Amino acid sequence: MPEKPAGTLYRGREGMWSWVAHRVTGFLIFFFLLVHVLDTSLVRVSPEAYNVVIGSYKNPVMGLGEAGLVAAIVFHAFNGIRVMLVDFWSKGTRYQRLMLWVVVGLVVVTMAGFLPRHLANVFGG
Amino acid sequence: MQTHQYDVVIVGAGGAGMRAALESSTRARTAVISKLYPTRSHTGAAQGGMCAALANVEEDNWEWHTFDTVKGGDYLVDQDAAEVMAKEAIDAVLDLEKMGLPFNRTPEGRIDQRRFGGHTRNHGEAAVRRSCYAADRTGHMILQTLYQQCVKQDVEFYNEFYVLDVVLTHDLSAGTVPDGEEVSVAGVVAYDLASGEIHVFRAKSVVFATGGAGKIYKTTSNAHTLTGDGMALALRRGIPLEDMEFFQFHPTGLAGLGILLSEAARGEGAILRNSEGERFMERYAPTIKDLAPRDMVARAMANEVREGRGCGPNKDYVLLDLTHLEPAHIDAKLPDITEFARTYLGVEPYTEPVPVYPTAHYAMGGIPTTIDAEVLRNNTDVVKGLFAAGEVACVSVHGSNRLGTNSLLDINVFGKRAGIAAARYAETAPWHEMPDDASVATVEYIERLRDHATGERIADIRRELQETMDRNAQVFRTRDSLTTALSDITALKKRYRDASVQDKGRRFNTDLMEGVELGFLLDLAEVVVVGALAREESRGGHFREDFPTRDDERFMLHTMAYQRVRGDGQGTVELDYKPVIITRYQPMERKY
Amino acid sequence: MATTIPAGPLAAPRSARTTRSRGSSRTNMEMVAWLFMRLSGVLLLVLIFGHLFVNLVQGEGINRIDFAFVGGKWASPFWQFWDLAMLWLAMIHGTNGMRTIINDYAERDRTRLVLKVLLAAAFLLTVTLGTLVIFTFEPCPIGAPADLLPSFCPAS
Amino acid sequence: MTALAESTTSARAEVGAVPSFDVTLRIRRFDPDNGAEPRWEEFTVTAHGTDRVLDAMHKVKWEVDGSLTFRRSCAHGICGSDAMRINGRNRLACKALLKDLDPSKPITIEPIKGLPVIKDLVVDMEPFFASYREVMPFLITHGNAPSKERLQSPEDRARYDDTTKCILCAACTSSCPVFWTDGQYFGPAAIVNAHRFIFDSRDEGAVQRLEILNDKEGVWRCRTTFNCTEACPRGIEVTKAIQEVKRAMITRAF
Repeated sequence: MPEKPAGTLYRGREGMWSWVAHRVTGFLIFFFLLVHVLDTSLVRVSPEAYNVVIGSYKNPVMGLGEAGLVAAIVFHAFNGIRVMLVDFWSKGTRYQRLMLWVVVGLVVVTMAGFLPRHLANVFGG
Repeated sequence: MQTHQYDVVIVGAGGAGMRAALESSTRARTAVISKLYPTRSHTGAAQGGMCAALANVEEDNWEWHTFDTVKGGDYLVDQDAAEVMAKEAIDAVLDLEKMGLPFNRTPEGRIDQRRFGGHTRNHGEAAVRRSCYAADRTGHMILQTLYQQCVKQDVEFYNEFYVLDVVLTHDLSAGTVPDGEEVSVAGVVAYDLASGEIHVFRAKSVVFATGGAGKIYKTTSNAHTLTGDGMALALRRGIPLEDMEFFQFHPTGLAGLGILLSEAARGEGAILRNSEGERFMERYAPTIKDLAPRDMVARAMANEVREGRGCGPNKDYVLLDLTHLEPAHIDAKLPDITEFARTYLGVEPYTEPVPVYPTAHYAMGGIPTTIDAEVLRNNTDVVKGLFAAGEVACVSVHGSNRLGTNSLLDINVFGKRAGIAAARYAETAPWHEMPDDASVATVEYIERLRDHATGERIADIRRELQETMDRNAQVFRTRDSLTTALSDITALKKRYRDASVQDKGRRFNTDLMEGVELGFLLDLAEVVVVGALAREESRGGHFREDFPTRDDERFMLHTMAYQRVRGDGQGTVELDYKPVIITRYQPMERKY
Repeated sequence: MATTIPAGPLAAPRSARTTRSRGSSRTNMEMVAWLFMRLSGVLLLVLIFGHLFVNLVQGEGINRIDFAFVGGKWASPFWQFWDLAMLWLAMIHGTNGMRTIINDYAERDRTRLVLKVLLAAAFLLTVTLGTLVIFTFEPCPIGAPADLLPSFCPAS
Repeated sequence: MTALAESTTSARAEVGAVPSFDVTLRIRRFDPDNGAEPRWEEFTVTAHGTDRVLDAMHKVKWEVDGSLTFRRSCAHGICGSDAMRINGRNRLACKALLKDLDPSKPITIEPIKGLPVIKDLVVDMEPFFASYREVMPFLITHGNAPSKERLQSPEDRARYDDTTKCILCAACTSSCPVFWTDGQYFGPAAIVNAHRFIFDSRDEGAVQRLEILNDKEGVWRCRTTFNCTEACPRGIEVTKAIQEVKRAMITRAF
C-alpha cells in the first residue's frame, strides 16, 4: 500500500487484510489471464507452436506457479462469496470475521485435495 | 489583522449559541465564532434529558415545573424567568423534535418521559415523569440536531476562533459610567487558532454563549475547554457577574475522575449506598430519596464520607447501585454511562455497584441578563446589543441550585430568545464605531504571554488553582477555607503575570490558548470565592459550615460582583446585591 | 527526558485535496459495475472451477493438455460457449478490478489516463483475440502431423 | 499481633493496587512553521494504572514540552476531538487506557491518516466536514408540521438508533483505505450520517440522499474492509450501515 500521508502502516484487522489479499490475488489472476489467452491463441497458429508453449507449463517450476495460481483463484473465489454475503445478507457484517476463517479453512481443504494430485502430475511426469 | 462585519455575532457554538444562530440567521446576517468545532461543544456531554410538562405519560403542567425550579433553586430563582422557561419548555422540546431529534418514544409513538431529580407532581407530592430524553445522550442529540439545522440553514461559522475581547462604546471597568447612560456593544476581537492571526468582528449585536467555567476545579465533569471565557471577558470589561458563588456539584461523578454519570441512572431506579450498604438518601430526603436535588444529594454523599461511611481503600466515595435493574433495561436506557464505568473504572454495572463522588458540574451564576437575554451592566441598565444565553448567563432561572435537565432547557429557551432579540435589535440599531486600536490590548496580552522568555509554567499555576478550589471552595465551605483559597488565588494571580508559554509559534498554539484560559480561570475563581465569603448563609449549591442555615433576611438577594480597576491598575472584586423577583411562590423551608 | 530521533524516510503530510469535482457523474454506472462484479463473480466461480477441474484434475491433469486436448474440447459447442463466457466475464471482471486499482493508487491525472488507456487496449486485444480464436478454430488443420491432432480428425 | 500486621499489609496492598509505571510515548511531530520535516520524538512520563493516553500526553504537554499540539475537550469520548492513531489504529486518546496498550513498549501516536496535517496531531478537518455537509444531514419533511410532535413507534425509532451515536470524530473515515488514497470519497462518517436520516421514518429526503451517495465517490467505493467499524469509538456498526445504504439503493433501482 502506498504511504502517502506518511507514518506507520495502519494496523487493520482481518477485514482489511482480507481486502488486501483479495486485491493482490485479483491483480495476479488478471495478468495470468492475459498471458493465458495469448498462449491459448497459439492453437490458431499451429499445433506445434501451441504444444511447445504449453509444454513449458509442464516443467516443475511452472507447476509450482500453477499451484500458487490455483490457490490465488480459490481464495479470490471463496472470499468473493464472503464479500457477497457481507453485501447481501443482513447479518453478514456481524459474521465477517468468522466467515473469513471459514474461507481460509475452505482454501486449505481445497488445496489439500488439489495439491497432491497436481504435484504428482507435475513431478511424477 | 482582518476585519469582518455582521449584524449579529454569536460567540460559542454549543446548544445556546447554535439555537440562537438558528433564529438570528434567518433574520439578520449572522456569524458564529467558536474556539472549537461546533460538534465538540460540551452540550454534547449532557446525558439525562430535558424537562417539559408535555404530560405524555402522566398528568403534569408547567406551573408545577415552575414551582420545582423555584424550590430546587432554594428560592433564589427569579420567578418571572422560571415561568418563561417552564412555559416555553413545551415548544422548545417540540421544536427539537421537528428538527429531527430522535427522542425515545412511548408505545403510542409520543415523546417518552422519565423521572428526574427534584421534578415533582403537584408541588412536591411525588416524582413525576417530565424529562424528555434520547437514551442517555440527550445533550449529544441536541448538539447534533442543532448543528444539522445550522448546516441546513447554511449558518456561517468561524471554527477554532478564540474570542479574546468584547468592545463596548464605554469603558465600564472603572465603574465611573453613570447609571442610565446608554452603553452599546461594537464588536469582538478574535484570535484564529490555526494561523495565529487577529480578526476584528464589527457587529450590532453580540451574543455570548460560551458555556461554563468548571475548570476552576480539579474534579469536574466539565471539558478541558470550559474555562469561563465569556464570563471573564465581560467581567474584565466592567460587566458584573451574578451569583457566581453558587456552583453545582453533581453527585454522581466517577470516583477520582469526575466523569459524569447521569442522574437518569437514579431516574431509572439506581440507588446510592454507603459502605454499610445503607440507602442513605432515605435519611436525608425521605420523600423522594435518591431523586432529591443535586445539592442535597452531593452534600449527603460528602457527609457520608466525612462520617467514615465511605467505600474503597481510602473510604472516599460511595456506590451507585444498578445491579437490581435488568441488563436489557440498562442497555436501552443508559448505554453510554455504563460504558464509561466499564472503560474508565473497569467496573461492570450489571453486577457491581459503581464508585461515585460529587464532581464540579455547573455554574448557576454568570452574566446577568433580562428574560430577553439582554446583558445587564448593573441592577437595571442593559448593554445595548449585548446578549448572553446558556451557562454563561444568569437569568436567573437556576437560583442557587439547578435542577437536572433544566440546563438543556435553559439553552434552548434562552438561546432562542437571545437569537430573536439579537436579530430584532440589529434591524434598527445603528453601527457603533469600532476604534482602530480595538485589538491592541488583546495583541499585547497574548504577545506578553508568548514573549516572556522564561517564566513559570501555565500548567503548574493552573494545577495549584484547581487544587485549592477543590480543597477550600467545594461542597463544604467555611470562612477559613475560603480565606485560604482567596489568598492562594491572589498569590497565583501574581505568579501568572510572570508566567510564560513554551510554544512560541503562531500556528495552532494551544499552549498560548491555555495561557489565556488560565487568566480567565483565575479571575473567575476569585469572584466565586469573594462571593462565597460574603454570603454568610447556606443555600442551594453554597454550603457554609459556619452558617449552616438559609438566611432570607440578609441574603434573599443575588450577588453582583464587579471587577473594578482603580489607581494601581490591578482589578479588585467589589460586591453589590440585587433583589430576587418573586411572583407566586413565597420562600418556604426546602424539604423533600 | 525527551529524545529526538530523525524520522528518516517519512514523507511530508500531503496537502489538501482540491474541492470535489462532482458534476455529471450521478449515473448508476458505479452501481452497475458493483453489481456486475458480484454476479459475474458467482458465474466465474462455476466456470473457472469447472475449467480447472477438467484441465488440471481429471485424467492425468496438466500433462494431458496439448493441442489435441484443446481441439477435442472445442469441437463441442458446449465447451466453446463455456470458454467464451469465461473469457468475456473474466476479462470484464478483471478489467473493472484493475480500473478500481488504478483509480485508487494512480494519483496524477496523467498517470491515470495512461494506465487506463493501456488497460483498455489490453482488454480489447485479449477479448478480440480470444473470441476470434474460439470461433475460427480449426481442430484439424490441413498438413499438421496427425499425432498432434484430436483423434476424430480424418487421417490426412 | 500477627493478625494486625497482616491486616496492615493487606490494606497497604489495596491502597497501592493502582501502581504507577513509566511509559514512553513515541509521537510524530510536525510543525511547518519551523520548516522542519516530520520527526518522531520520544517522551517518557510516569503514569498511573487508570490513566488514558490523553493523560500521558497532557503530562508531556504540561510538564515537558508545551509545544506538543493536539485537540481535546471533554476527555471522556463524547466530543470527538482527540481521534488519533495510537499503535497503528485509530482511537480516541481519552478512551485508550495505557494499561490496555502494553506500556512496556513505546506507544506510537500519529495523526489520523488522509487529512492534511496542520501541526503535530492536529489535522485539517474541513474536507471531512465538507463530505458530511454534502449528504444533507438534516431532517427533510414536506407539508405542514403537526402542532405537536410527529409520531414514531419505538420500533421505527430503533431502526436508526445505532447511527445517531456518531460524534464526527473522523476515526472511521480516516481508517478507510479508500479514503487514504482517494480523498474525494465521501467516507464512512458521511454515509453513517446519511443512514441516520434515510432510515428515519419521519424523513422524506431519502431519495435525494441516495442519489448523492450513488455518486462515483459514493457508497460503491466502499470495499468492506471493516476498518471503520473497528475504529469507531462509539461502537457503531459502520460497515453494516453502509451496506444497508447500498441495499436501499439497489432496492430503489430495481
